[in-house]
Amino acid sequence: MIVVPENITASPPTPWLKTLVEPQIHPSAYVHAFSNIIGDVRIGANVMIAPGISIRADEGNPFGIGDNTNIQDGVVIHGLEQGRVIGDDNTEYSVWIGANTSITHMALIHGPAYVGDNCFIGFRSTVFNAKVGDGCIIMMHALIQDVEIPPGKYVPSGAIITNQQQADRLSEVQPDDRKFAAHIISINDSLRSGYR
Amino acid sequence: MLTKFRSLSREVVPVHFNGNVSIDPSAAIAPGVLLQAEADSRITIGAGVCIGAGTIVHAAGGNLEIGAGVCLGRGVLIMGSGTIERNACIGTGTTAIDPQIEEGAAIPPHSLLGDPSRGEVSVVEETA
Amino acid sequence: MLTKFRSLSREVVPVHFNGNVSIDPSAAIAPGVLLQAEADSRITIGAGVCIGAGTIVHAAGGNLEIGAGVCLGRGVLIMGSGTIERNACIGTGTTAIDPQIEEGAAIPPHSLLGDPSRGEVSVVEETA
Repeated sequence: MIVVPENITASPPTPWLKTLVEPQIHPSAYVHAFSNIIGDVRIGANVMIAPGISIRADEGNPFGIGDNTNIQDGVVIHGLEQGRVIGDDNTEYSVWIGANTSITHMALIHGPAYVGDNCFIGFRSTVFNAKVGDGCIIMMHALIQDVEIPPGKYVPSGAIITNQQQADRLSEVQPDDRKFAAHIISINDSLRSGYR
Repeated sequence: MLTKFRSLSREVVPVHFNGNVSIDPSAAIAPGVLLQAEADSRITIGAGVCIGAGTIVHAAGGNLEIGAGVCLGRGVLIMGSGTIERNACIGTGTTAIDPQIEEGAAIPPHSLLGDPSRGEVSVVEETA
Repeated sequence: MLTKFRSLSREVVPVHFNGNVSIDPSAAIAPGVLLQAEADSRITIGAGVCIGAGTIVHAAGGNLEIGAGVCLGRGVLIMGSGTIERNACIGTGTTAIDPQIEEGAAIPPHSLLGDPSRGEVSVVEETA
């Protein structure tokens, strides 16, 4: 018998969700005991879910989180009941997060939302009703809403990107931008090994 | 009668911490606070410090010192290494990376300090 | 082992209050704080409020409302009736009489607000 920790639960029955779907978490993924994962959440290999996180697929669902992605302390992932994105497996998701991506401290990913592979979502930034292409770096306190960010774009801190023209004008990621992102990610990697 | 003051001892609140973290016994720490120090780092919380609900203090690359009487508002994020000198008041929802905050400073809510990004930085206004 | 995080259960520092005072359970209140409401008055402390050591809140002649997410620094004095709207940050050593403080305001340390004296009003500067 597999003992399921009490912080990983099926979503409660609601008018729009009659069946109880439990999270599917790859055995190599790490989920901290102070984080809550509710409902149809599909978590890939080597994913790190730090403490103080709420991933709640009780309205919009399902959520997909790709291999080697890390989700840092204080992140919230939730979705509206309406609206879906197409994940890389050609299936509909409320929230899709690709592989090798970092969702950093206190970020909010609110479905419908798509975040590609190798992305960096900075401290306290929000992605809502939007698509962020592969390899994008979103810095701190930014808002990405109602737009599609092309792959490889850089969003400076404090930016509010809420129309497509702004999204299309963004600059490309530079090597120095990657350095900061890599620094934050490496901190988290050392944490990951520390937890194990 | 000398006093009508009552003392209400409220519930026991757990503090979640990881690594080398020292907390003065007189510090008041709200529910849901996370204090986390990497292997190379230390967090020191001084006397009478007040830390609001949901705040995250994450020391990396050096020590983080929170001086006596500092007030960290609700949902603050302190990341990296540095010092917040005594009696500083850090408004709700602020992010400070590698903080160097002076004694008694009052930092407005939702500030972003020590931001490493290039390009124009505009302050995110909160809508009520 | 799944986690190295430790949870340290700490007694919440007792809060000293007198009169009609309501405190949200998520508020963090440092040691030595006094909350006092006269018979005609009430104090309301909202969610996630942070109150620094030695601060005094004294409601008289009406209600004093401290909104959600407000941060009162160390040694602040709030006196009379009024409202401190949510997320405001009140610097250390400030005195506010009958406060009307806007949402998200950051009040510098050692300010004097609502001063009823005639003559020149000067901000009290602290010598370091």
